[in-house]
Amino acid sequence: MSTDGLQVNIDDRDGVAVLSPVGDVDMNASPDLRARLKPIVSKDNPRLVIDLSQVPYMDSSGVATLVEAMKLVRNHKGSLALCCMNDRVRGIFEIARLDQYFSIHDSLDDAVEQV
Amino acid sequence: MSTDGLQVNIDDRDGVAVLSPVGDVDMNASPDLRARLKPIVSKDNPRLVIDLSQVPYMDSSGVATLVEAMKLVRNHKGSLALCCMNDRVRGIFEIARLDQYFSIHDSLDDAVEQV
Amino acid sequence: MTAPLIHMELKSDPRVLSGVREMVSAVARRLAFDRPTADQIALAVDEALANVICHGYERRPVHPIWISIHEMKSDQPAIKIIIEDEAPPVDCDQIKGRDLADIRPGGLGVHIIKEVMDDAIYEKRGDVGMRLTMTRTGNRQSDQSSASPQKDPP
Amino acid sequence: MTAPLIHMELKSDPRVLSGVREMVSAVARRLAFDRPTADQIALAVDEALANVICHGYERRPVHPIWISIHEMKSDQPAIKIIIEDEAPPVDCDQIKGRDLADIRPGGLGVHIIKEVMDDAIYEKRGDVGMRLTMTRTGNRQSDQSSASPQKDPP
Ligand SMILES: Nc1ncnc2c1ncn2[C@@H]1O[C@H](COP(=O)(O)OP(=O)(O)O)[C@@H](O)[C@H]1O
Ligand SMILES: Nc1ncnc2c1ncn2[C@@H]1O[C@H](COP(=O)(O)OP(=O)(O)O)[C@@H](O)[C@H]1O
Repeated sequence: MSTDGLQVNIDDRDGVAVLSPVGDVDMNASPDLRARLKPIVSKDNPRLVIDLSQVPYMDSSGVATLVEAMKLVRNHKGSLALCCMNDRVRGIFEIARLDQYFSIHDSLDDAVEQV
Repeated sequence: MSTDGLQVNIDDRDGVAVLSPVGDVDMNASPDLRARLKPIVSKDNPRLVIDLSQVPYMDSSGVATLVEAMKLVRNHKGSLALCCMNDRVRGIFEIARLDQYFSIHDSLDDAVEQV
Repeated sequence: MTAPLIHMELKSDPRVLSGVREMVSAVARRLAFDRPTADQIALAVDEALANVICHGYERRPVHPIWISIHEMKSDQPAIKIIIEDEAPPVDCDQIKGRDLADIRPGGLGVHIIKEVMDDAIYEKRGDVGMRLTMTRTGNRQSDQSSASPQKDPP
Repeated sequence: MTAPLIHMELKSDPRVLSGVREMVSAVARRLAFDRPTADQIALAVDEALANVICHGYERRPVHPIWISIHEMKSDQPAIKIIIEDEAPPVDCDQIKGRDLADIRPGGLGVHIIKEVMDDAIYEKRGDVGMRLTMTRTGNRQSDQSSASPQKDPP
């Protein structure tokens, strides 16, 4: 047997959806994250934060999933922020020159406030 | 090139030697720990604490090194305590039924006091 | 037997050990073992490889060791790991752990392997080399972090 | 070329990826790379394997991938990693990253591989299969934890 898909906890903080994936977001797990994001980013004026504090590792498939979500959020005139990424995960955003494209915060509170 | 041997920091706390290995204590690294322990446990009435807070992993070669040190300490009428092991390291002491043979403490202060 | 998930050839160089145990632990977790069990399986593999390097090849770092990782069919997490070498074969009844009550340095590796794994069977591959086949079934990941880190006592 | 430290045959099953990257990172650290660099090398390998699985084998999980890890002679930490498959070969100039200014989902893997590694050379193995040969030299471990996590810009 194998592990079930990626665990993604979803919370509401004053109308802001907070998604917390738990585990590596690689080629194996990105489709699960995408499936959980889809209904949220497809509403009107979505407001959401993705809390990466429990993501030890992310590869380009995870980054691609977040870029897609960001594009959809902008199409729906919403707002999306990321928070709490470790250095390893931040590294890939830097290599991909996406650290300016996303709104990235150190703490969940800051991210929720800004979004 | 390869990494140099295991780093082992040595400190004195009121006459108690505190050894802090930094890194995995496996077959590759155990000889380095043994070499650092040898002069300390070969004195008269040695008193020492081995702080394992920076040891993510240990295998039976590391445990064997500590058993040997403990035997020498007893021969020299001294005392040895271990502290601050993570669950993974504690597991191997339990499997080897050595968790009673050694004096194991959660904090460095406790270990220094008892030794 | 179906193809292994992973088949590796290693040099008998102790510097590969950390890589192999991280790999085994990560693959075991992906097969749904909980973290403590995955780490124990990695420990058993590490002990078995250390024995091949130490006893089989007498610490010469240039010889081959093969390891393959198989998923077994089960409704529980289930893994089979096979380790092979081409060292001079020894009688399998020489490979045994010491009495734990007789505390001395060494003599723990085989004991750990047998304690952690459900089976661990040594056999001669022929004129040259030994094979160790180990299996482990159970402890599934769960959200309760109270799961016991030990296999249930027999 | 001397024997690799590790040679593995993997199934093209995405569940092996986490094991392989933990292995690569651990071996790179044992070859004296600092942690951030070791993690970047593991990322490059992960991206390359994901591309083989995705583009080469179109996500069929039953095909072989071979990866070998070599230590290179140097006074710096130095590693060579070769990844081979038996997927239908493609023209090597088709394998390229997108312009980073054109932000869209995907198209980052090859860019990451080229950014992280000193060289990354794709070639056809013959009628069947591709080979990717990657090397990286430098960033040694040190006690100063201020070491830059990035390769120096070219
Ligand atoms: N792969 C092997 N090849 C040959 N002999 C082995 C192998 N593994 C274990 N042995 C034998 O079994 C004994 C017990 O091994 P172990 O419990 O790991 O303790 P240690 O390695 O400390 O002696 C070893 O001393 C050795 O004689
Ligand atoms: N191993 C491979 N086999 C065949 N084609 C590949 C391989 N790796 C990369 N490619 C090609 O290079 C392109 C760019 O790859 P990449 O930068 O990883 O982005 P993505 O995989 O998201 O498309 C791919 O779309 C594919 O056409």
